[in-house]
Amino acid sequence: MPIQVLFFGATADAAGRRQLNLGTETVTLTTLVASVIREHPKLAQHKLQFAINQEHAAGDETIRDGDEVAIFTPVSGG
Amino acid sequence: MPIQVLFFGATADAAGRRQLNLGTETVTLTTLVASVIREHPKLAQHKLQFAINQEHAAGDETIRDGDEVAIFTPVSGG
Amino acid sequence: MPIILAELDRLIVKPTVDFCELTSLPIDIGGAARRAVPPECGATVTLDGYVRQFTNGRETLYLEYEAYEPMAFKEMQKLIDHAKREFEVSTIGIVHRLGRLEIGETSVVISVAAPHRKAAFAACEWLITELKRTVPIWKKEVYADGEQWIEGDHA
Amino acid sequence: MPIILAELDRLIVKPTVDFCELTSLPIDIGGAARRAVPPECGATVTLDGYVRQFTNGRETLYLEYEAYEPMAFKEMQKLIDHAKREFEVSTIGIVHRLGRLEIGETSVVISVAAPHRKAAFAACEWLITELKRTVPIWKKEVYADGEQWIEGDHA
Repeated sequence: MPIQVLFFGATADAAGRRQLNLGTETVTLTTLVASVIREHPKLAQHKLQFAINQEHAAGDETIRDGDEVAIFTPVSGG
Repeated sequence: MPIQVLFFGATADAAGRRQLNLGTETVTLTTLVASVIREHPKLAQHKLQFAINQEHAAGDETIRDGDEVAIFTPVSGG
Repeated sequence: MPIILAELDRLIVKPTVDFCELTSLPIDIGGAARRAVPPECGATVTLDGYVRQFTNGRETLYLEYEAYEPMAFKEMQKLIDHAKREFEVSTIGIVHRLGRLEIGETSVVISVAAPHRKAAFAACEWLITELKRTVPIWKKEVYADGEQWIEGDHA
Repeated sequence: MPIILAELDRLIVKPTVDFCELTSLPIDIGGAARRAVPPECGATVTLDGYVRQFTNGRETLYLEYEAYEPMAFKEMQKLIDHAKREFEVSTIGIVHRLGRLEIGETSVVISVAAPHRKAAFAACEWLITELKRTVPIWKKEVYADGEQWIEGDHA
């Protein structure tokens, strides 16, 4: 299974997409994000936050195949 | 115009009435209350509070003819 | 709740949306909460008090509320005036039910709209605390084996 | 929201009335507030957030809310679980609207029922603060001359 990357709101607009499937290679979150930004440089204009498998990511976690990674700006619900 | 005395809730039950008209003589609140309690002794079983002309009474105000005096227990709305 | 209709030679309508009510009909909480949403506001905090089934383990069958109505209105209006001076809030509504209330029915609703929620929370909590202390309304609890006027705030 | 159906050989139904919802339909505030009134409770505090017409003097035409829905549910449920450990409250309901919202429409309702109102006020204020910090929902403001995703809580 690939690593699935999701975008919402401002990051979906900046990436021009809502979803991206990456290879199944194990990577760190930092490496994954850097590679996504390289491909979608407008993302670098935003403060980014991350979730791994629907949990807020605290540090530089390791991402494995089948994981769901979300890239988004600070939330603004309420 | 007489002095009108009003009772509510527990004081209406204790006095057996909701209203009482007194003479027009100027009295202090303390004197008026003492005389009402003498006539309706069950009132003495309750902690009493007072209002004069629809304002909470703070001390021993003077009551004049035409005034509206209310005798009630601590409020329990809400 | 003054409505200033004219100022100088220009007609200025200042819609004042604060309200206080005593009613013997069921209270529409959502209606009270949304009755006044000023355009500059972002949050309304609503306190909804209702008839407890059990108080200190004793079962209440129903309640009866009685008010010294003209004074109760004056006291509620004083609370609104005071809260609008003390807190940065835009609109306040207070509705208190009177008469017989069944278990679970709403006895009081206090809604406070404010540009920022912190002030709305603070004002709403202050208003219910003061209402229970100063507004001349009394509650009678009716049990299977008797009834009792509640004297003072035991909530 | 676990429902314990059986404990030992006795059937124990524990009705859990907490709820969290994401909806693209208008929110019924009164309905949310009264959806759960446990018999031991006396007060419900409801926070009702809605679309401001003006933010920093700029007029908003309408809003659009988007959520990372499965994670938003998990985060709302975490907030409910945490609040029920930290505050003496009985029931918590959170409803958040998604999609397009017109000026004045309710975007979020948080209702907290408690035996004593103090805990209900404290829990409700904590919940809205945390929701705005942790639940993955984003707001886009649409103006006459453009639009903007809001990044972070500016409320």
